[in-house]
Amino acid sequence: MTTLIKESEQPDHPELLELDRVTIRFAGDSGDGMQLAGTQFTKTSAVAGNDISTFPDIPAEIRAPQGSLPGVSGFQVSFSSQEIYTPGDAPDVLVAMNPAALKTNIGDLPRGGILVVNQDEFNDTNLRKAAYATNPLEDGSLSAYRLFKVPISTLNARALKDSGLTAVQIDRCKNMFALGIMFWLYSRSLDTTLRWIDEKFGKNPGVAEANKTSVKSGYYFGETTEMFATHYHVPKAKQQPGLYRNITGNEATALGFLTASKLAGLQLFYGSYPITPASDVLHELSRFKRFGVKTFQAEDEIAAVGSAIGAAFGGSMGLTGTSGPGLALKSEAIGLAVMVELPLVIMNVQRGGPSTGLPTKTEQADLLQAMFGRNGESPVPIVAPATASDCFNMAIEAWRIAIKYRTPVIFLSDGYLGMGSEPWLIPDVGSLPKIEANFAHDPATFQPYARDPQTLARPWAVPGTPDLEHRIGGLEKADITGNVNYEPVNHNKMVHLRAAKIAGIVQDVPDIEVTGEASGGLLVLGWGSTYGVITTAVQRARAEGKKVSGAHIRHLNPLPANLGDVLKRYDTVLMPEMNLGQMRLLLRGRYLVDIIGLNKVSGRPFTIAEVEDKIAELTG
Amino acid sequence: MTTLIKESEQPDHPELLELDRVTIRFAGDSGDGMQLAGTQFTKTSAVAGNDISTFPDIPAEIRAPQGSLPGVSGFQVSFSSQEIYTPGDAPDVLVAMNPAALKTNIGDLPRGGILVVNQDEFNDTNLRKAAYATNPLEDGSLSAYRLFKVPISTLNARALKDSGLTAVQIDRCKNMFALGIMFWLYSRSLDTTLRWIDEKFGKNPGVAEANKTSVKSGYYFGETTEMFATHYHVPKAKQQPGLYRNITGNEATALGFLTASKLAGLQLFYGSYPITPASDVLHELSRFKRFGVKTFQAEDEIAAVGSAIGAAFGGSMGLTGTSGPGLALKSEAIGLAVMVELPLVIMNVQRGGPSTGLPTKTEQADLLQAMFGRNGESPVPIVAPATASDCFNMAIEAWRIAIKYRTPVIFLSDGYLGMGSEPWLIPDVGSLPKIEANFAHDPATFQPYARDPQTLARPWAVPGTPDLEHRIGGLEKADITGNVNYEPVNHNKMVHLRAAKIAGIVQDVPDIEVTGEASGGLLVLGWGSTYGVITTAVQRARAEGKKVSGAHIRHLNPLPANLGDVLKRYDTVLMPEMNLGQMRLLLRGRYLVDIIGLNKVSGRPFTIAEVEDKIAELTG
Amino acid sequence: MVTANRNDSSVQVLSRKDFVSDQEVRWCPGCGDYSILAQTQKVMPDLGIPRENIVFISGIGCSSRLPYYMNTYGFHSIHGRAPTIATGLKASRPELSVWVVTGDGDALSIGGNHILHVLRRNVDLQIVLHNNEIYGLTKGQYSPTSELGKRTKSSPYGTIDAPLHPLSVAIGAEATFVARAIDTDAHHLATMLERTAQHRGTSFLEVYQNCNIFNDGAFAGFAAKEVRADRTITLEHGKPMIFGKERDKGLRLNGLHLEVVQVGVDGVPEGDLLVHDETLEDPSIAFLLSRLAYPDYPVPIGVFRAVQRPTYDTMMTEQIEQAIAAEGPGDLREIFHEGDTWTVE
Amino acid sequence: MVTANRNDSSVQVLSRKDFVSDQEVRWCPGCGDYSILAQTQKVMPDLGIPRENIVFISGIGCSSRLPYYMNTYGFHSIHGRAPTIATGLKASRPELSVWVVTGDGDALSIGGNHILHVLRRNVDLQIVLHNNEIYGLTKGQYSPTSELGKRTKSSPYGTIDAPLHPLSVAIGAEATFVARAIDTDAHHLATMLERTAQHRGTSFLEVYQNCNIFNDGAFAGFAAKEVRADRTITLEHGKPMIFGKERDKGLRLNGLHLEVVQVGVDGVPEGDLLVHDETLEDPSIAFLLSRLAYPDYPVPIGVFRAVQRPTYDTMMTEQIEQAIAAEGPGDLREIFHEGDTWTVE
Ligand SMILES: Cc1ncc(C[n+]2csc(CCOP(=O)(O)OP(=O)(O)O)c2C)c(N)n1
Ligand SMILES: Cc1ncc(C[n+]2csc(CCOP(=O)(O)OP(=O)(O)O)c2C)c(N)n1
Ligand code: SF4
Ligand code: SF4
Ligand SMILES: [Mg+2]
Ligand SMILES: [Mg+2]
Repeated sequence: MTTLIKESEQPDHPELLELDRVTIRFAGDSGDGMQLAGTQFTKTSAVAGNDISTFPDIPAEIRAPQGSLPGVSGFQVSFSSQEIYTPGDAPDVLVAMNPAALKTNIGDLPRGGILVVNQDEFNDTNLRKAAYATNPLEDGSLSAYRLFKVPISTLNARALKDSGLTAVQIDRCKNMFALGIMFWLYSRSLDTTLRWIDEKFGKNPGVAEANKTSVKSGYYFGETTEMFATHYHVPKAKQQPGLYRNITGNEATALGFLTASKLAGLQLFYGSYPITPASDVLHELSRFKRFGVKTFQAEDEIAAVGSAIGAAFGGSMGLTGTSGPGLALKSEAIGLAVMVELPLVIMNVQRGGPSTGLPTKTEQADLLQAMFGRNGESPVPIVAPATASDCFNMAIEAWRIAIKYRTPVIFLSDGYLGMGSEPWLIPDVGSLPKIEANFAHDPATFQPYARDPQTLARPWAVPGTPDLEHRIGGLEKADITGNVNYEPVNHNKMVHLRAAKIAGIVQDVPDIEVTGEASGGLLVLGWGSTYGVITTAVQRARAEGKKVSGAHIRHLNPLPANLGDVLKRYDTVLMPEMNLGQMRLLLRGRYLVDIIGLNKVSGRPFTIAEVEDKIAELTG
Repeated sequence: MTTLIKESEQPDHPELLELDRVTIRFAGDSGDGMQLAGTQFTKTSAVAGNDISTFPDIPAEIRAPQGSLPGVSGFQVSFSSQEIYTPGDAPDVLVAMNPAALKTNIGDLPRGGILVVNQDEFNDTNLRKAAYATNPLEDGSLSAYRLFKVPISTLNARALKDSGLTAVQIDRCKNMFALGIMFWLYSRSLDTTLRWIDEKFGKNPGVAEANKTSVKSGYYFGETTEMFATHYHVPKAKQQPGLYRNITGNEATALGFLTASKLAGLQLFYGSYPITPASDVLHELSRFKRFGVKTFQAEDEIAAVGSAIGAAFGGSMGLTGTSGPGLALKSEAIGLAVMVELPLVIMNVQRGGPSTGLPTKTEQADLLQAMFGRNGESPVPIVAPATASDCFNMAIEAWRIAIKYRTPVIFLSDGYLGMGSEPWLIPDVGSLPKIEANFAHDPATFQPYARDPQTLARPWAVPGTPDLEHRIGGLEKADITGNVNYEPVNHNKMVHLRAAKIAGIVQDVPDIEVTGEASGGLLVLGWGSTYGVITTAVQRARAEGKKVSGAHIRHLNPLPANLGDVLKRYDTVLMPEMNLGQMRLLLRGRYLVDIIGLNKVSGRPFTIAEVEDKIAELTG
Repeated sequence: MVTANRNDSSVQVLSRKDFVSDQEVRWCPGCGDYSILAQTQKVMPDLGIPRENIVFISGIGCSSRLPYYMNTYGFHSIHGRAPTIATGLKASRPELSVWVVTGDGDALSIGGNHILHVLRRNVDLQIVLHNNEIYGLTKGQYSPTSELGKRTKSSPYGTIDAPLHPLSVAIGAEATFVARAIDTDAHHLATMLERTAQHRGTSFLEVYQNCNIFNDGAFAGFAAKEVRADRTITLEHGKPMIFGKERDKGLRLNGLHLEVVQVGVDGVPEGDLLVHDETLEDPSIAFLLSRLAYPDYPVPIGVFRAVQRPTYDTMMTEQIEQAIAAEGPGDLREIFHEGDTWTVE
Repeated sequence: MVTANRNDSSVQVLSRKDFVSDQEVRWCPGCGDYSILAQTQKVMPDLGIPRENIVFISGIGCSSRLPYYMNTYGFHSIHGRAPTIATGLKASRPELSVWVVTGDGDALSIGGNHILHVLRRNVDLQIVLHNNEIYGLTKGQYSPTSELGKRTKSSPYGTIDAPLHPLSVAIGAEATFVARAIDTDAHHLATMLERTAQHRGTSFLEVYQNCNIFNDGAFAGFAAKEVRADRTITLEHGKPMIFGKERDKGLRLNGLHLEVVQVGVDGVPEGDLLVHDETLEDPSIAFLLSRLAYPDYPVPIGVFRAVQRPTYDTMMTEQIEQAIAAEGPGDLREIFHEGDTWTVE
């Protein structure tokens, strides 16, 4: 809802409107610093007490030619006085720093939306690069929007003419000018950003001053010009009290792994080979030397997982991480880990496939590869975070399972979670339960493949332990002794034991919870990063009085014990997935429930509207 | 049934009994030449007009220590006057050349079975190696069997004392002596073997003579001694008339691929890395230089599949072959083939898993890896031969699909099919339909990703074709043009197009045929190498008047169009698989039919009895 | 099989433009890859090979995007595997001219094993390695050629991995042709690309390529125009090893050790200098040269080694021809009937 | 972390038998692997390392079964990947003595890339390569070290792949320790295993191993007892390169070329011979020696190269210690609160 706060006496004095929620998209050339402007606006809004959600849209090319369509970089931030779960379907405001940015983003801006463009960049060269026959700022093609043409480059240059910086340096500040305009338009304080500029450019006072001047000039421009008849205010959101920070899924994942190693009191060893969108976790963990975290940039994904298995054999927390194509390469070695039954966590930040596919886009199409991408019967537990901050929890959960059950575990995230960010209620480390490694020590009772009756886990006997010398490997093992064994009865037994061990993890998997009706009507079931969209869509549908419930799976293997019964309790079950129905196939096969799919494989997350429409179709 | 042909007047003259079917297992040390003896008996029986089926049981170790339990090598041959589909559950006759062979095989010999042992080898050393406390030939522990103690080594040595060979060479002939005994016991002609010996040892007359003497001596020994009160005769089987040869699945597979290349008129390029039990196909194909077949022993499985993709890009029939662990390594590259949509065949001869598992044992547990072992949505057609000779047909079928639809195809065989052998009705090459490559030639109409409306296949435009220069790769392609494209709408469209293309292959997949009732009662459904056991078990059950039908899937993806309806027509559907229910999961998920599983993962094929018992349980 | 020949006339008329594809080039402005692309397109017409018989195959990386910009057949494959695809293509279609474009990560990190084997097999390919000593496409992690201690996104405390010397690796893997060029030395680069194309067997060309975004100036120390003459040495077959703006410095062999000496009037006579011989069977000297690094030595550019050895693709074809000559062309019936057969009436 | 120390007394008492596991050895009778196993078990006690701190890691192959027979910790992993597992183990547990047992196919075919990288990183491992120039376990296909033209199951018409020289590959990959031994020369083999164990950094030991089933006599030509003295040369640091039953032959450097010369009375003086120096920083001579092959030259055995370079595992530990020294031990709270935070009441 929108309330008019203050009637402006003089017409030349802009009025202030209050809004529930606003979504801004900053778009420009990769060189224009849009990610930076976006992040700053996010922090400021977060500090101002809004609930926020963001998503960057980075070009696949490193640096496509300046001004070109593939070179466009975008950052969308949604901030609200209510709880929000997604960066919003469509922006209310689009900031377009050049024609290419306008061309690639205008399609998402609803009619009537606010459109701020950097007029200076709409010259013939740029228009041609963006394949505009005529100048959209002149030809009236933008009449459907509230268009504001601002000569950002010129104004910014003017503001910095005495800065002593080069023309290039000055031009680099124009994103700050644009940011300043937005700060004014949404009546935000400049403090956070000004402080950040000082930290960032501390060593370089000249540049620091310039950036500060730019952001301020943008702000004053908004305030003083008569361009904007109104500006807006989005009040604080009611949020769980506590200390917050903004965090991306990949950051949360790295912190989760780090925390797990502290909870277990074991060394964390990360073996990885860079790959988008998983590389950030390597970058993060390699900063944690002070925590004794060891990171190993391997020659390839096979070496990466191999090194993690070696570390696991040595009693460390062997971790490896990658994206789809890398997971394919790790298949064989993960099978080895299944056979030797050592704790191991494999992180897969899913991206668009098949093959190299769409490296910077998101998808959920690696689920079946994670489940079955190995030779022979080689079951592996899988957990999937639901939100950026949930990555922290599930990273720890992955380790709990891996260590308790002596098994490789796949942590299945995706590019949307990994790159997207949201506020994170900083947890109290002390409150998190410890993880017990329980290494084997006693030669008297030690048998390499004897099993704990409760968990069916085998002992973790690490080199350096006197008199527990033993040998493991990828050939079938004899039950108890672990010697090589090819006997039919033993093989059949071991195959079933390995399966039973993984199935037995269900004892630690919380029952699935349904929000909404306990039974009847439509159940919308999700897993992974669709949580935000589904939750919002279900809330809205319920608000409209529809009989719709929602549930979300975070343990993909083994599945929650009650899932089958829950599914059978509803008239219809809908499963939106960013794949062609992979989890749906597993659930149908297991529970024989005729689940309906909503499937989109476009490299983009679902919009709330897409899920709402499907709900409407099924309930209407 | 058993009929007494000729009542023998003098008691010292053995009687001749006629039998329907006999199963002999030759077992001895790896060095004892049991595979050879078995193969010779097989050929002879085949030539004699029996239907036959064999299975070798080779130790995983290259050469485990002589006389040791892991060093035992076995070969089972079943020959019959009826059509048979399996090498038989249990042997009627066990030939044990040493204590270890007795120890590891006696368990399979039914009470009352004929047991022929090489008495000479039952000395203390060998008994110890086989972990026999007392000599089983003396301690009465074998009283349940018809035991014949033959000093084979001694007799053989005596027969060859004038051969001029060394003691070692002489001892090597003892398998021929044992074979001779079996030839007599089952009244077989020695001709085939004598001819074979001449061919094999032609260059070495001394050795040839010795072998011939040994086999004859064994035969005469049987004839003259009074040891055997009876000997047997298994009449000709009624078989489809024509010219036959004995063939293993791997041989048939290699011939199928070769034939396909002739039918397509294209060069066959095989890139492979040796791995048990697939290596034989590399060995076979590398002999076919005269056919222009190019074989490339790559540095690893990734290079192997890569080279095949390169050959495919060049317009050859790019083929790669491996077993489970190798398929895991090929995952990423197969995904590339899916994206570039080139014809490619990947042969996987399944073995026991997970990981290195049981290299020389058989299993069906790579099905889901074949279906889903790649990142992203990357559908691949899968065909699976049902018998050793069917490997020939399905190898050709794999190529028909790959070339017509421009797609990688997985040919899913297993160690049991690959190493097992049966008679093969030699086909008339002329009768086999040609395969059309249909290369693109016309620059006017060429678009790299334009599709044939009927098959959705894209053009195969190979280097060397003027004016069709174009670029392909693993990044998402734009529809029609094939340019790199990251747009959401295009990606979603391409994912669905690739899926539709593979699903559309169903138009070439024959409907599944049921033997037995058209509906009602129990349907036993199989795929791959379980064909023989299931068919026999179903036949027997029907003979007992049970309402049981059988059906077998040879196209695993896409599945036959009528499969869903067929499944729904029966009260119960049973699916025996040498895995934990992989195909069952797919069928349940797709058709929501509550299929029951019979699952054994022991590295050994099902016995007919195991399937019969399950049928009895479900129908009884 | 497709016929790959066109009337020569059409071949003659090809020009640089004929090798420029319709795809928009997408590298960072200032990237060294532009120069390598330009020179590659420039030398193509001189090779006298019909355009349709030329194939560029790459892995993944900024450098590996080059095939999109060549108006020939092209394959932008998967990371590190280009040599395997090229091997399959060349072995099955020896008449094609097959180029492999790769990066230091693509070729030496994930693709190292395939490089070893393609070189020892001597498949007749041209391998052009864009060595920028960084992972460009993934936005700046260190590569197997990054200098020890380098701070990057994935090594905030500096790397602890000693770098590989691409040419030493190649020579250690039985390479028959090994050369080096510099992106900014356009003319020499073009010559090296031509030599690369001419060699029968696997040609391995390392090009120092500046990544001005993530590893700017990596080679400036010796490759910059101003210093290049004094800090690099151009290897020329049969010529003494002289370098320097004034051509007054040279390399002399002392035991098994190379030393930099002053040449001329107040230095040693030219005759004392090591004379470059790229055709030596023994790869040891080429190996020695591959170890020379700035600042102790001038960085050698040019052809280190170029020897003849039968190529894998021709040997494969010959084996088939010989088999047919000896045993006659294959006959399916004959193969089908191998071993014992029997007739059932 | 597990404590890996035991009172020394217990270490002293270890004997060969303490390193023999309870597993039945399963190689073909007469296989060269037996001798390598025996010598390995023999030298273990002399290393003075607690048994529980020793780990043998292998890939797949006949040779790779060795760990089962060592009564230490062991890991029979997957084909070609042992170096990666060993790297992870050693980097995370530097106090352990980690051995890699591999074959010519395991190390140089499927595992080639990992060998390159473990060597350049100089992880403190002992790599023992059983080179039988064949694939034994898979029953006799050619390997990357099989001689050109070899007829095997997979090359009935003879191979067309030029073989790799394992030591040349290792030296080309920045190896700090490179040596060679022969299975049947037990005493020398034992010495080499000891040297291998002593070197800090990756030690690469190639052992010529006879596969008497699929490649019998592959090395007999120069390794057989009768001819060994005349057809091999034992490299000894600081000693002139003399060989021959009569110690009357030697190697002399002529330019960059080695020549076999007669030594003594009617030959050249010992002083003219090349003196072996395993410690040379420049790997070029070691490389030159790695090229020598019978019949043109005696086959060198012994230590080709042994130089010091910081090991990967120690540098990794040091970086952590330095980080802690400089920034203090890590504190989760501090990391959690990085960047801007805000409080919601
Ligand atoms: C299997 C796989 N692993 C990782 C990646 C991510 N990746 C793409 S290119 C690259 C390295 C690029 O470095 P280089 O080969 O030097 O090429 P450059 O970009 O520097 O030209 C990496 C790690 C991938 N695409 N596929
Ligand atoms: C991924 C994979 N590919 C192939 C194989 C089959 N294989 C096992 S060992 C081996 C090669 C053995 O040769 P080598 O390494 O020289 O060891 P050797 O047996 O000669 O000692 C091969 C190809 C395998 N086990 N795993
Ligand atoms: S990132 Fe570096 S290598 Fe890649 S295009 Fe940009 S400048 Fe070139
Ligand atoms: S096959 Fe060869 S290498 Fe393997 S165990 Fe037997 S002799 Fe040794
Ligand atoms: Mg690079
Ligand atoms: Mg070997």
